[in-house]
Parts: sequence; structure tokens; C-alpha cells
Amino acid sequence: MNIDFSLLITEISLAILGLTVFTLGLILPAKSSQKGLGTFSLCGLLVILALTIASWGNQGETLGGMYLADYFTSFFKILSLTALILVILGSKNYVNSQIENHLEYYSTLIFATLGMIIMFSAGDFITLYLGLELMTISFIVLTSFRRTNGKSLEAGMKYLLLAGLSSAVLLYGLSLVYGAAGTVFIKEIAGNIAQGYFNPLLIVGLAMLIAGFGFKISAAPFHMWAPDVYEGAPTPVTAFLAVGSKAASFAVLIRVFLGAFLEMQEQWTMLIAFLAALSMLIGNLTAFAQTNIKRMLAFSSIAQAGYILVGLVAANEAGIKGVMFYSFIYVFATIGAFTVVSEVYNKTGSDDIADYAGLSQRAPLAAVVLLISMLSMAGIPPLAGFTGKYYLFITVVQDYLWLVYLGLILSMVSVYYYLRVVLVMFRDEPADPAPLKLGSTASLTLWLTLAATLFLGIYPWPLAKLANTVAIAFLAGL
Amino acid sequence: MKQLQGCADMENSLELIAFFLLAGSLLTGALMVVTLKNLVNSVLSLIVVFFSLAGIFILLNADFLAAVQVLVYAGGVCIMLVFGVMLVQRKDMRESNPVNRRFLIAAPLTGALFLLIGLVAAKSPWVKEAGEVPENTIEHLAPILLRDYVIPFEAVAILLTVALTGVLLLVKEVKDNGRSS
Amino acid sequence: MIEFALNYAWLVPLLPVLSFLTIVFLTRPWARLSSAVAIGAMLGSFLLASSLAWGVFTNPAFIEEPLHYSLRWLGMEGFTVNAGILIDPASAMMLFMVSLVALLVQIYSTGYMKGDPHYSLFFAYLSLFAASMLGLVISSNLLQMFIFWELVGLCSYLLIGFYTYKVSAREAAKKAFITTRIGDFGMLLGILFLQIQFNTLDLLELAAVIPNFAQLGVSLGLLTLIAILFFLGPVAKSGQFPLHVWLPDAMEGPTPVSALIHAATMVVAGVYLVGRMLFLFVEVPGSLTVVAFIGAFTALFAATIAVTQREIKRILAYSTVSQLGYMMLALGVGSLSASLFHLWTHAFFKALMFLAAGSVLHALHNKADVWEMGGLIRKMPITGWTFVVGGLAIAGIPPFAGFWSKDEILLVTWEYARHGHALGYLFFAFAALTAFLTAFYIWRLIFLVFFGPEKANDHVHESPLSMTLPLLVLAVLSGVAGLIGTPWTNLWSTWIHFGDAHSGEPAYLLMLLSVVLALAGIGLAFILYCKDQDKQAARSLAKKYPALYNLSYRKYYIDEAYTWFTRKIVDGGAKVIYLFDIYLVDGVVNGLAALTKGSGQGLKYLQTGKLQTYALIFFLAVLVLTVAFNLDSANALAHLGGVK
Amino acid sequence: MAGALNPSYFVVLSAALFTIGIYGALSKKNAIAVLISIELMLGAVNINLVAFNKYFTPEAFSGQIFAIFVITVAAVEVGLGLALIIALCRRRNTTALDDLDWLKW
Repeated sequence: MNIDFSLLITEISLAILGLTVFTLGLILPAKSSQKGLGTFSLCGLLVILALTIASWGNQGETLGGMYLADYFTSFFKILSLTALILVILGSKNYVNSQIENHLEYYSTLIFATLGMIIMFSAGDFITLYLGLELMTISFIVLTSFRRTNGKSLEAGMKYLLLAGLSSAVLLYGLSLVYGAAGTVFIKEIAGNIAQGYFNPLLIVGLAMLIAGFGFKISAAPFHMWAPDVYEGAPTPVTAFLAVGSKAASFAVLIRVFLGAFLEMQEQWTMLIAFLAALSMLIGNLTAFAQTNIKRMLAFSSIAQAGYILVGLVAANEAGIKGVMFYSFIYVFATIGAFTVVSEVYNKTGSDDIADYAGLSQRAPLAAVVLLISMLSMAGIPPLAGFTGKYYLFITVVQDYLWLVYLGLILSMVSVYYYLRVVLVMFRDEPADPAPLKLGSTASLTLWLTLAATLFLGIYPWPLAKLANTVAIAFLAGL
Repeated sequence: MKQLQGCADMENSLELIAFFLLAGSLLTGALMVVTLKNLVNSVLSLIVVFFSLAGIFILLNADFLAAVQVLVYAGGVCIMLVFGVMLVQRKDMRESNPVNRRFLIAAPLTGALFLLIGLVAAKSPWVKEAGEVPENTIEHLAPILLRDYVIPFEAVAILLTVALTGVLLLVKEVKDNGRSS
Repeated sequence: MIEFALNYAWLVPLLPVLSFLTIVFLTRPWARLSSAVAIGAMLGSFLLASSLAWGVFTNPAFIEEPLHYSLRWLGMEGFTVNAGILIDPASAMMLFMVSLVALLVQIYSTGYMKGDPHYSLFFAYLSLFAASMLGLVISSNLLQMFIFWELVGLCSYLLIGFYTYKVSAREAAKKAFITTRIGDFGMLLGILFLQIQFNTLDLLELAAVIPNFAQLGVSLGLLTLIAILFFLGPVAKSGQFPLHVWLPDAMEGPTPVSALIHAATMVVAGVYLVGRMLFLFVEVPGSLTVVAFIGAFTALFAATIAVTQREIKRILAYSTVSQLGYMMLALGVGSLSASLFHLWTHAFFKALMFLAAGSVLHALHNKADVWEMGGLIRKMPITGWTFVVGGLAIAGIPPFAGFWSKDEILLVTWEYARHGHALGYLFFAFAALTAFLTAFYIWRLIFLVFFGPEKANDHVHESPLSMTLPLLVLAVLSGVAGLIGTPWTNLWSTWIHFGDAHSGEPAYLLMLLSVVLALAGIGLAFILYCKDQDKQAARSLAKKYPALYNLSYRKYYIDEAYTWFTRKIVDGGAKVIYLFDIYLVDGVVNGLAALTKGSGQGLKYLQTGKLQTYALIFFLAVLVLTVAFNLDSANALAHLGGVK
Repeated sequence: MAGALNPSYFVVLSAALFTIGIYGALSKKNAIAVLISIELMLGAVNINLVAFNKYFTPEAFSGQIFAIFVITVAAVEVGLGLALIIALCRRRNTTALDDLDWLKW
């Protein structure tokens, strides 16, 4: 069993980068020189992103099917690296002023991404589980990073215990599936089920898998951790948690449910549809009552998870395409919004929506980006979110029309609470009219996310086509 | 032939007895863990649970795993827990592990879950019969672990690094001005 | 340059977009800089468009094989929308015309709008309008075209209501927007039907499949419905009866806007669109007759109104409506060539007259009643004489531009009648009568405003060069633009035609008739309004036939009828609906809103902050999920379990 | 080998241990006790894994290897959890989970 190292370029270089950042941080003595770590990681990540894009066509599997490299993994690798780059770029100000341990911060972020990437490529449950845990443990550390802040620690504690519980449930499910299907390899499970290896325990295992992954993607009713952790965590971490962790778990969800359990599709699609509906309902309705913008965005992200789950209900190539497309555009809208939030927090020390009064006068760019990002999340044409929702919902028009109606109604409802923030920003007079100066890297991030959201809304075809190709290749490779 | 059969029967019933003994001590220990009011006692019962688990692993021909279980859990985790308890629990230890009101819902909930999984498990048809696990598992495990599962293995290595940095970060002393030493 | 222009035709609309963005985001505080940016971009766009047009008209290949390129815009399985560019002689002509008029109007506006507090914004809007209009012209796809169609409507709305402090301007803007919306709704339905039935919205593809509609299982009735629905859009946009009411009111906007949008470009978009979709209309003969009838009727109807109006811009507005009716009539009798020819000449002479009228209003400080003007030609020679050129052109005096195009329309209508369409004679009569009336009302205006005794005694003087220069350019064009379509050198119809190229013999008799009609109109106007110093005859005529006069002056009471309709019927109905709305619908809606909010407030408290409550809910969900799953799968289980 | 035991025994045993763990996690006030309960649940998972390994994939050792990793991760979780509890105890002066309600609603 030889290892084909060419398939592992991203993983190996990411691990090396993480360890280098770690070592550099230990060697470099002065606090001031530590500030260069962010730039260093950024450069390294850009190189890795380029490498990953360059090895797009490099497909195959290694270690006897335990580790896969296909278009699907490449797509999500690019997604998570893009997200990480944007997060680091957007949060330099915040990190410099709010976080003191740069070496741990950057290396842990990189290792979390490594965990995600291992998850995408896992061909068996063991690799999958370890990737997942690497990601989760890294996020726990990151969530409690502002250890002088009681809220941050509380969020960390909540995330640790709840994630631990959900991991245990997920593991129990994995172990039952292993027992019922006789193997830990995703592909072989599909084969064995097709041959009639069928055991009622498989059903129990499947339910637990849904619960475990549902926790990670913060789908209702497994979402309860999300608002608290999102609020307590340092804002850039929240952004990455909302984007990266969610996208990674969706990728794995697709890999496992379509890769292993396509045969049993009719049993789980209905349940997924209910989860999607519940997430949309709870996410959108609870978001109404929030006064803290991070909590509001957390509930909105629960709703978004519901929308994305719709693509999984369809369980066909259009559905996968929808999930991939939406996950990608969601990166830009979310990071744009959270970058604004972290910049505002950095200057005003508050996350209350009321303190966004007059932001349009104090920092027009930030206000516009928040506006566009939220309208995109609400699915207003011609922004990217509209196209994404269109691709998702169109897949279930045939079989789950009620889900489409629910989604549309709740999207309209969501406009209300998004616009509330917009009203505060654009209509209300600021308490302190002094201009709020954004950091240069943060402005760059905002421009990038803004451009991406607008571009992908107006001209979605290249990304849609790419996602389509990947989805077709994915289904063909099953 | 008949004698051989008897021998097998003998072995089977021994196996059965061992299983029930271990299962009994395991579950008793576990119940004590969650019901005892003294946290130190809970941690001590946890050691019982871990040893019983190791016994079950041996019954399932997983001797290396049993050794790991004893070393890591009984040796490492439990001592860590005891230290933890000592560090944070300064008041009366006898009432250190109270139960909250949620047990009223939690008890029927977990009971139902157990019944459900147990019933399904008891009724499951098993496709394969038990195979023969090779003796001396460590010899077989080592190459598999380090060759086939090299990626998870490396992932665990990094995981430990992350966790270690996290732990160090969290428990570092904090000066009065809010800056770390 | 030509090669470049052909390959980068999308730059033509893009340049004004860029100038719009630049003005809005960067140069807005600096008025002169903003107008320079707008004019610079427009000039670039015009140069590109003219070299493009040159390329198209010098290369006969384009007549049969339009230049078409597109890229996939959005889509999914079974539904693809391509955004693209379609260049054929018709769109090349439009590009040239639109960019030229827009350029001239922008130059003119630097004088006309001088000192306006929203000067920069005005140029931004003009740029956006030009961009949308140019985009509409080159769209290769109906959906894409519809987006631009709406965008020009939006710009029109913004520009009509540009003087936001005037209530009438705001009202007019609303009226325009809502009236055109009625048509757009029909048009959108038509587009949807086309997509559903033919599965494409690409113009070239539609042109290829629609003739085979019967094989595709589309009934004639449905196709007729599609055509009529589709026609509603142009009816509203091009001010055809009965949706013409917004166009005269739209004159509340600044005069350059009236010239650009409500005379030369946007209002002809409807004609252009019907021309583009003629392949649809010819398949349904009934719909063509409707088009022709509406066109002919509108032409005559608007002309009779224009005869008695007093406000200078209103006369011109009704004249525009009437001329648009001419163009529709030409389309209705099946001649794309004549229709677009008239569109082309009309753009120049009507823009000229509007701009000249603007110059007059500028000098008179917005006194608009023609009866209070007189003898202005001595004070404002350039404005006056260019207006006279425009008047000659629209009246149809050879060799001015309007003569050739109007003659062409009369000719095709006559031939249409002769080929067995009995209604054709009626159309012809309408058209001929309109020609007479047109000459009459325009010259009535000219005699009242520019000749006769001077009335305005304040300091009237000629407008600055920035305003007279475009007048001169347009006057020249009004003189010569028709020469490319004379019956002897009929270049026009070899370039732009639908079906076989029309190559009729010059019909001298018809030419004579139209000249006679025009001269008769001018002569009558001269007798009534110039020779007769006191205008006694005109007044007594109005006194003698008060019913007729009032009917015309009050625009056939159409506005009143609409007002009555909206007041009594709609408002009455609305009152009922209002009560219904307030108590029932609002109750339900507010109830729902309250419910949503309330449920949000309630759900919020689920989030107790207690970690173990979250865990409890998590495990409850796990239990429920497992049970549901087991129940759900019981059958599958029995089925699959049996295989073992 | 037709032993007296079949996987069902082990699954039922692990289900019992698992649900006891859940009960503990839900009903104990103390954070450390909840951490311990999670360890019980992971132990239950390991019983399943090792049992299935014996019965289904004795040669490939998938289950045992999985279990080794689970043990490692579980130990990591305990370590990190204790560190967090100590940090929280310093900041907020409590180990009772119900006191952690700054983040709510």
C-alpha cells in the first residue's frame, strides 16, 4: 500500500505551514514581531490555495480507498481555504487588538482547516472522525481564546461539552453502521447495503448520524449551541465557524449519505426535509427577537443551514450542485457580515444592533457590505443568495412543494429582520458621528466579499457550471 | 468428538459467565458514577468501569486495546480528573456532585432510548458469525496503524498539539491587569 | 476600428454605465466635471456605434447573417438564458441614432440645466438611460431585453420627476410608471408564454422556431394570445391609444429629457420591439390587423388633439404620439422597412423641435402657452429657423427627411389596401388625413410662436452655443437623413427589411398627394394664424363648433374618463376593498406579523443559556428521530431484511 | 466459531452504558461529572467497535484501530475540558453548568 503523495499536496503543505507558524511564533521573541505571523500565514495560504487549484485535475484515491481526492474534495478544499484567507485577512485588526497569543491563534486556525480538509477526503469513518475531531477541538480552543473574557470561556465550555456529546452520538451511530454494514469504508457500505446486508441497527445508526452531523451544521433541533457559541466566540472565529465548519459538515453529509446510503434514500429524505423545514422556521422566527447582531446572524445561519439541507433532500446531482453553490456564496456573505461586525466591535466594543445606528455615515463601506450581505442571505435578486436559493429550491419543486413554499415565505419573513438592521444603519442618527476608520486589510476583505456577492449574483454561470461538473463527477464516481 | 463438544460448551459457558460478570461490574460502576453524590467517589467508580471495559476487550480478543484502556484511562485520565477535582472543588466534597431537576425528564428519556436501541439490537439478524481474531494483536496492529492509517495517525498527532497549546493557553496565570505572564 | 467596434459592441452600453457610476460615486460634487465625464463617455460610445454602423452597412453579409454572440448567463437543466448581443442593420441603425441623439442632448443639457442644484445627478440619469436604451437595442434575448426595457422605464420615471419639488412632476412620473406597468405586465406574460411554449427566449432561435408553431403543438389561438399580450408592452411604452395618456404628462420633465426619451428613443422602443418580433406577428394575421388599426387610429386621434392644444410641449407630445401611430401602422401593414425609416427620420426632426422648444422656454422662463408668444424668430433666429426646418420635415415637404419616410408609409398602406385588405383603405384615409392635420398643427405652432407680432417683452435672447449647436446638427440631419431612403436610391429597404426587400416603383401620384396635403395644411395654418393678425377666424371657428373644439382641446375627455373611472369605480371599489382590507386582510396580516414576532419572542426563550437544557433537547430530538426513522423504515426493513 | 455470545449481547451492553452516560450528562450539575459521563458514552462506543471488529472484520482490525483513536481523542477532550473548567473557575468562580448563562436568549 503505497501512498501517492501527489494527492496530499494540500494536506501536507497545510500541516507544514501550521507547524512553521507554530515554530516561528516560539522562536520570535518580541510581541511586535509576532504580528507578522498573520501576514506570513496569509502568504502561505495563498500559495497553498494556488497549489490546490493547480492540482485540480489530480484525482485518485490512496491508502486503499481510505483517502480520496476528486473534484468534490478539490472544490471544498478551495472553499475552505478561501474562507480561511478571507477570515485572516479581515480579522487582522481585530486580532492585533483583541487577541494576544498570535502563534496559537493562527496555527490553530490552520489546523482547523486541515481537519476540514481531512474530512472532505475521508474514504472511511476513521479518517472522517479524526478530521472532524481535529476541526472541532481546534474550534473549541479558538472559541475560548479570549480567556480573560467570561463569555468567551462560557462559549468554549458549552461548545466543548455539547460537541463532545454530539460526537459521542455520532460515533455511536458510526459504530452501529459499522456493525450493521460490516465495514467502515463508505464505498463498501453502499455495496453491502445493495447486496442486502441490512440490519435494523442501521436505521438507528443513521438517525444518530443525522443528529451528529445536524449538530455540526447547526440544523434545528440540534442547533441550540450555535447562538451562544457564536455570540461568545471571538468574531473572526465565529465567521470561520459559521462558514468552514458548516461547509465541511455538509460536504461530509453528502459524502456519507449519498456515498453510502443512496440505496436507502427514500427513508431519510423525508426526515431531512423536516429538519430543513424546522431549521428555516426556528432560525428565521427566532432571529426576529434578537438584539445582538452576532446572535441574529447565528439564527440566520441556522436558517441558512435549513436552506442548504433542501439540496440534500433532492439527493441528486442538481441538489449537490445547489449545496455546493450555496456553500460557496455563503462564504462571502457571511464573512462580509462578520468582518463588519468585528470591525465595529473593535471600535465601539459593542455587538448590539442599536449601536449600529448611523453606520452608513460613519463607515459607508461597512454599512453597504452589511446591507448587501444580508440581502444576499435573504435571497434578494440579483444578489448571489437569490441564485443560490433558486438552485436549491428548484430541485424539490416536484416532490416537496410544501418545502418550497415554506422556504419562500420564510425568506420573505427574513427580509424583515435583516432590514431592521439596515434601517438602524441608514436611518438612525449615530450617537457618535465620528467616522469609523476601517483597517486596510478589512476594507480589502469587504470589497472582495462585496464584489463576489454581486458578481455571483449577476453572473452565476461559471460557478454553477463548475458545481455542476463536480456534482456529476461525484455521482458518477459512487 | 463429544468430549470436544463438551469442551466447547464449557468454553462457551465460561465466556458467558465472564461476560455477565464484567457487564455487571461495568454497569454497576457506571450507575455509581452518575448517582454518587461525592465527586471523588464518582471518579473512583469510573476506574472500576474502565477496568471492566478492559476485561470486555480481552473477552473480545483485543488485548492491546485493553492495555491501552488501562494505561490511558485508569492511569492517565482518572488521575487527571482527580487533580482537576482537587483544584476546583474547595468546598464540602460530600455534596460535590449534585443532581439537577432535569433528571425527571432525563431518566425516562434515556430509559426509552435504551429500550429502543436494546430491542432493535436484540432482534437484529447478524449476517456473519464471529471470525477468529489473530492472536497477539499488537503485532498486527502496529503495521496497520502506522501504514494504512497513517493519515488519521498524523491527524491525532496534530490534534494533540492543538489540544496541548489550548490547555496551556487556558490555564496560564492571568495577571491583574488582564495580561498573561 | 470597425473590427474592434464589431467585436466589442458591448462597450457601447458599458461606457455610459461607467460614466453613471463615476458620477454617482466620485464626481458628483463637481458639476462641470460630471457633465464632462458623461459627454466624454457618450462620445466614445457614439464613435464606437458609428463605426459599428459603418461596418454593418458596408458589408452586405450582415443583412442576412446578423452578428450574434452570447454567453450563458444563468440556467439549469432545461432552462438556459443566454445574455448576448445581436447586431443587424436595424440594431446598428438604432445604436447610431440613439447614441447620436443622446450625445447631442447631453451637450444641449450643459446649457439648459446650467445652475440646477442636481446638475450632476441629471447627467448621471441621462447616462444610465443611454446605457439602458443601448443595451435594449442590442439585446439578443427577450429576458435581457425586458430587463433593459424596465430600466429605461425606471430612468424615464426618475427623469420625468426630476423636479421633485413640483407636485405635477411627481404625479406625472407616477402616472408614466404605472401606465407603462400595465403594458409591461402583459408583455411579461407574453414572454413567459413564449418560454413555456418554445423553450427559448433567444430572438434568433425564436425566429427560427415560431414559423413551425403548429408542429410544436402550439395552437393558433394561443399564439394570438401571446402576440396580443406581447403587444401590450409596446402599446404602453410607445404611447398608443388607449395607454397614451402618460406621454403628454411626461412633458413635466426637463425638456432635454422630453427630447431624448419621450420623442426620439424610449418611446420608439415599442416600435422597435414589435419590429424585432415581427416574425411572431406575421404568423397571426389577426394580431397584425390589430397593430395596424391601433397605429392608424392613434395617429389620427392624437393629431386631432394636437390641433387645439396651447402648451408648446403638449402639442409636440401629441405629435409624437401621432407619429408613433404612423410607425405602428407601417408595422401593422407588414413593412418593417417603412416603420423603422420613419422612426429614424422622426428621431431627428422631433428631437430638433423639442430642443428648439426647450430653447424657447428657456428664453421665456417657462411660459409655455403658444398664444402668448409671437415673432420670436427675430430675437432667436437660430432656434426659429431650425424649428422651421423641423416643421418642414414633419409636414412632409420634399426634400426634407419626413417627406420620404411618410411617403413610404402611405405607399405601403396603399399597397396593403390594394392587396385585398379592405380595411387598408380606411387606414390609408386615416394616414392621409393625419398628414394634413400634422402639417396644420405644426405650422399653427410655428406661426403663433415665431411669426406675427412680438408679444413677449422681457429680455428674450438667443440661447448659448451649447444649445444651438445641437439644434444646427439636428436641423442638417432633418434635412438630409431621408435621402438614403428615396424611391430612387432605395438603400434603406435593402438594408432593413422583413421578408423580401421592398423595391416598389416610385409612386409619383402618391408623392404629389402627400405634398398637396402638406401644403394644404400649411396653407390653412397660414391663413388662420399668420395672415389673420387677430386670429378672429380661428376663434370664431372654435366658438362655432364648441363641441368639436372642446372634444379636441379636452383630449376627448380621456383623462377625465380615466379619472372618473378611477375615482368612482376604482375608488368606490377600493373603498369596499379598503374596509375589507383594514378589517380582514390587515387583521390577518398584522395578526400574522404579530404571530411571527411573538413566536420569535417565544422561541427566543427556548434558548435558556443552560447547557444541559440544550443537551436535553438534543437527545429528545435524537429519540424522536430514531423512533420516526424506525417507524418510517418498518416497511423497507421488512422488505430488505427479508433478503439477508 | 459458534460462540455463546453474539453481537447483540455487546450492543445491548453498550446501549446500557451509553444511555447511563447520557443520563449523567443531562442530570449532573457539576461540569466535571458531565465530562466523566461523556467518557462513559465513548466507552460504550468502544464496546461496539471492538465487538464488531471481532465478529465482522477480524483481519482488518478496523474496529480496534477506531477504538484506539477514540480513546486518544477522549483523553484529549478530558484534558481540554479540565483546562476550561479551571479557567472558568478562576474567572467565574463556579463549576456548576447552570450558572453559565451569560449567553442566552
